[in-house]
Amino acid sequence: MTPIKLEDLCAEIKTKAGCQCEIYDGVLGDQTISITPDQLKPVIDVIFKTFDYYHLSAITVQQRKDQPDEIEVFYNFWSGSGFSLMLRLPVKSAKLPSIISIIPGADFYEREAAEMFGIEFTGRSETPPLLLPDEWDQGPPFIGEKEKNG
Amino acid sequence: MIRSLFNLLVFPGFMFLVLSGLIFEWLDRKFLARFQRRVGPPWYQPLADLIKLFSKEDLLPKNANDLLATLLPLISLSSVLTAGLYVPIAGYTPFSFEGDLIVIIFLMSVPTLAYYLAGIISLGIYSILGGGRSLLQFFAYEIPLLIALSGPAILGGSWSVSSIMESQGRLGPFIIFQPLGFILAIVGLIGKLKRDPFDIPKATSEVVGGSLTEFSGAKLGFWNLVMDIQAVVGIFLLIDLYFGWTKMGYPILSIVIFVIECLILILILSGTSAIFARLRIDQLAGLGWRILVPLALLQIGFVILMGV
Amino acid sequence: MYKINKRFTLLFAVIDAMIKPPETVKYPFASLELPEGFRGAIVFDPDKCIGCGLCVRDCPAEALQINKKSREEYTLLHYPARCAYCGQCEDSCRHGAISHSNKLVGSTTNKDEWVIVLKEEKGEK
Amino acid sequence: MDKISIPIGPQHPLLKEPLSMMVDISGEKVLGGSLRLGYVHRGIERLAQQRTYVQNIHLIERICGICSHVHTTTYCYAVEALLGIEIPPRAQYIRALMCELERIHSHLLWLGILAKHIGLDTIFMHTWHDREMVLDIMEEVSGGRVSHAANQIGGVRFDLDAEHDKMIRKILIKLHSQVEGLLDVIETEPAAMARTKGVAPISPDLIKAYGVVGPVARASGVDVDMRRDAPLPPYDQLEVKVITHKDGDAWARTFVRVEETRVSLNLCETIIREMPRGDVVVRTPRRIPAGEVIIRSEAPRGELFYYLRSDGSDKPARLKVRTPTLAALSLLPVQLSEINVADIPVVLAGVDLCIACADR
Repeated sequence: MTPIKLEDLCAEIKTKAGCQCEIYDGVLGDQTISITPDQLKPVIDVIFKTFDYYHLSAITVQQRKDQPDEIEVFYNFWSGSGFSLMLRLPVKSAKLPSIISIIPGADFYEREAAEMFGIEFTGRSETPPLLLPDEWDQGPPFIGEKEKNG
Repeated sequence: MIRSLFNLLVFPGFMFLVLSGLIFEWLDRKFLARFQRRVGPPWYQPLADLIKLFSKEDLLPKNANDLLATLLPLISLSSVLTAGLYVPIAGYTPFSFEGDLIVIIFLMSVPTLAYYLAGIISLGIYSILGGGRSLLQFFAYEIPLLIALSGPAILGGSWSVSSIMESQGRLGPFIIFQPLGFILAIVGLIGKLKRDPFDIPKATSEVVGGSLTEFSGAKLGFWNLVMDIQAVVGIFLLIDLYFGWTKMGYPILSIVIFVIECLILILILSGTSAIFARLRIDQLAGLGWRILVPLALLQIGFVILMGV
Repeated sequence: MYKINKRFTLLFAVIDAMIKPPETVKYPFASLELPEGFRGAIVFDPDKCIGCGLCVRDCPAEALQINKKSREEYTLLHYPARCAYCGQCEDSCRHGAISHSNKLVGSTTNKDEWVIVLKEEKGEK
Repeated sequence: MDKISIPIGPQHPLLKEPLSMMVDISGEKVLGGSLRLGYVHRGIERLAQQRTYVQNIHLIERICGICSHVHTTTYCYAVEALLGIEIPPRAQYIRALMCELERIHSHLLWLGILAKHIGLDTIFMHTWHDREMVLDIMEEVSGGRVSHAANQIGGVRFDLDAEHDKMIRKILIKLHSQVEGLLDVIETEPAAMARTKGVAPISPDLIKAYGVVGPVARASGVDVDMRRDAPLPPYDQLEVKVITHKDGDAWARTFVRVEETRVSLNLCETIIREMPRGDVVVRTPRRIPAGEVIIRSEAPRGELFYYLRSDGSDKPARLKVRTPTLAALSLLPVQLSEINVADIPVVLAGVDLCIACADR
């Protein structure tokens, strides 16, 4: 499987999904495209059709110290070489469409992101906790103190 | 009176059988260990296990029937001990009567039924599953075993083990006439003792402890004793039925030969358990009906033809 | 493992195991010899230690603790139970004051063996 | 028979680590299963944000008991990528050697557990005895049997002298004959074949849909191996033979893992032969310049994914670890839906679970 080139991936997404995306080159060893949350599902549909083999390596979620009121979500894919989709969500009401219908393997990653960062995945029947105990009530552990109660 | 009491309690009876059961377990574990490049337990290990179990707390699930749970191991222990009484040991048989082979076979099957009942009354999921599997397996190995054991009876012309041994004295050991019957009897014995290729009822990885999951303390100690004595009685039976010519000459030689034969059989038993993997229950039933039973019938046909 | 015939490899492996002596030892009675590269109990040389605290800062398990009253007055404490024996303190110490022997650390029940005072520096008044 | 649900609960002879599963069966047929993780969740990603880069090496190492070295190697390569430095070739080769040794002992451990589940205790004892030889090498060389603490940022913490070389070569030769024997047993032992052939086959598109990686994926014909696709430094100079099999059943997974042990053995021999001279570590500053990096490596169970972001201080701002077992676990309930009760151990062993990895 030949590693994909970022430009023609962007071109594919523009033509098929009709949404523009600009390249974010902050991450070493990976090609990243930043898109908006509502474009997520169409873009993943495009990826699903264009590549013969790819797999979702992980959903990386983080909250940068310098922008505390924002959550950054990466959908890291692998198809010959690494590329990922980057999204930014407000901390208070973080909502993302669930992609289990396209990639069933993302179920565990979504559940972990939901319980660790408090992201709400729409389109899922239920989001049980993956790692935290059932009676965990102190809110998502990765979100800073002041955002949780502030 | 004292002589039969001595027979009952000491020589072919309780003491001797328990002792030989423990020695069997030690030898079996030692051989298995040596097959697996391990040193193996010291000679007193089985006795230590027994004492430890008897000193341990004896728990049972809350609504399990306590009376039955205590009775089952005792019933199977007594049935196996009485079976041991009738099996000639190195040619010496205090009690023997026409038809004691059938009594031995029946008494040897009582523990399997008790094992199933123990599984049912302890109400645990794993024990019910284990009990059910032990019944499923029972039919797979018991019928070939019975047919194989009836071979020497037909050839010897009687249902009493001692007279079969005498006829072997005349005709020569029966193993020469029916080697296939001997192999089937070994396979049947392995199935009865729930040893490795047939240890589906107590497969730790599938049903944890099988029927005995909920048993502990003295009851479990009795169950282990039952398994050991069942093995010893089975081995003695096979030796008498297939290597019966030891009844001749001076007793010392026949005892030594008897012990050697026992060692060989124990080696075979632990060897098969070292080499074979556990079969699935459907494969085992398939093996039982498609291969073992026809072979046994073939063997019996051959024996009848030869006998006439 | 003998490999005369592909089909009976397990049988020959078992026979081969029978012939050779067993590999296991009777552990509580036979001694267990550890290679000399093994990272075991902490060995401390008080003369080389200058109390810089590099080892305390780099210890992942907080098994080292230094109470510094002044430049010359400090006590260095070591908690063998917390220590993960990873050897990081040995690397971080630039004066080679702390290192690992290949002795195993026994468990203990009396409380004062939980803390070992590696060094008590009073400083010359 | 009515529907019963067996708890293969946190404590079960089948599971070496706590994982709670409810498997509903009727008679001997398994209908389905549900999974609950989190019993060994220590929040390592959160802890890593409160420790310095140097301390994190020993924290990361404790994610998994069996494949600890591959975690520290990936972490150190990530930090060195942020620093923009290249570690000396000898250190790269020593890291690769330890990774391959770890793959061998992880596969041998797994083979023993599978054999134990299908009743072949002899193979369990023999494979774990061979594994002891590999652990002896690691203990001699790095000072620790399992948690070797072999890596540091900028290189490795020990060096191999001639006497180590001789000892490693001698053990590798002995190991080679053992692995040959094991392979023959798996290919010819009738009972082992009967229990694993055709059990719980997984189709390649199921693998792709669930993003399963490692030997489980290769056994179904999906040809992915990070040592060849995204080679970390020493592997681009080494030729890695990727083993795949097409029918993806329990036997194919066994075949792939045992063949991989043999490939790793050959790799170890080439690594020892071509080990370049030179020092083993480069001095590195304590503060790591700001930046983000993604590194993928091939753990014994599949693709290991590391995302590291630093904000210039001496503590990482964010560390994300996705271990291969987490990917394989999502497929487990699906796999359980068309086998019978006696096959549960073979299927569970086939996935080569490392729950400590999955829970982090």
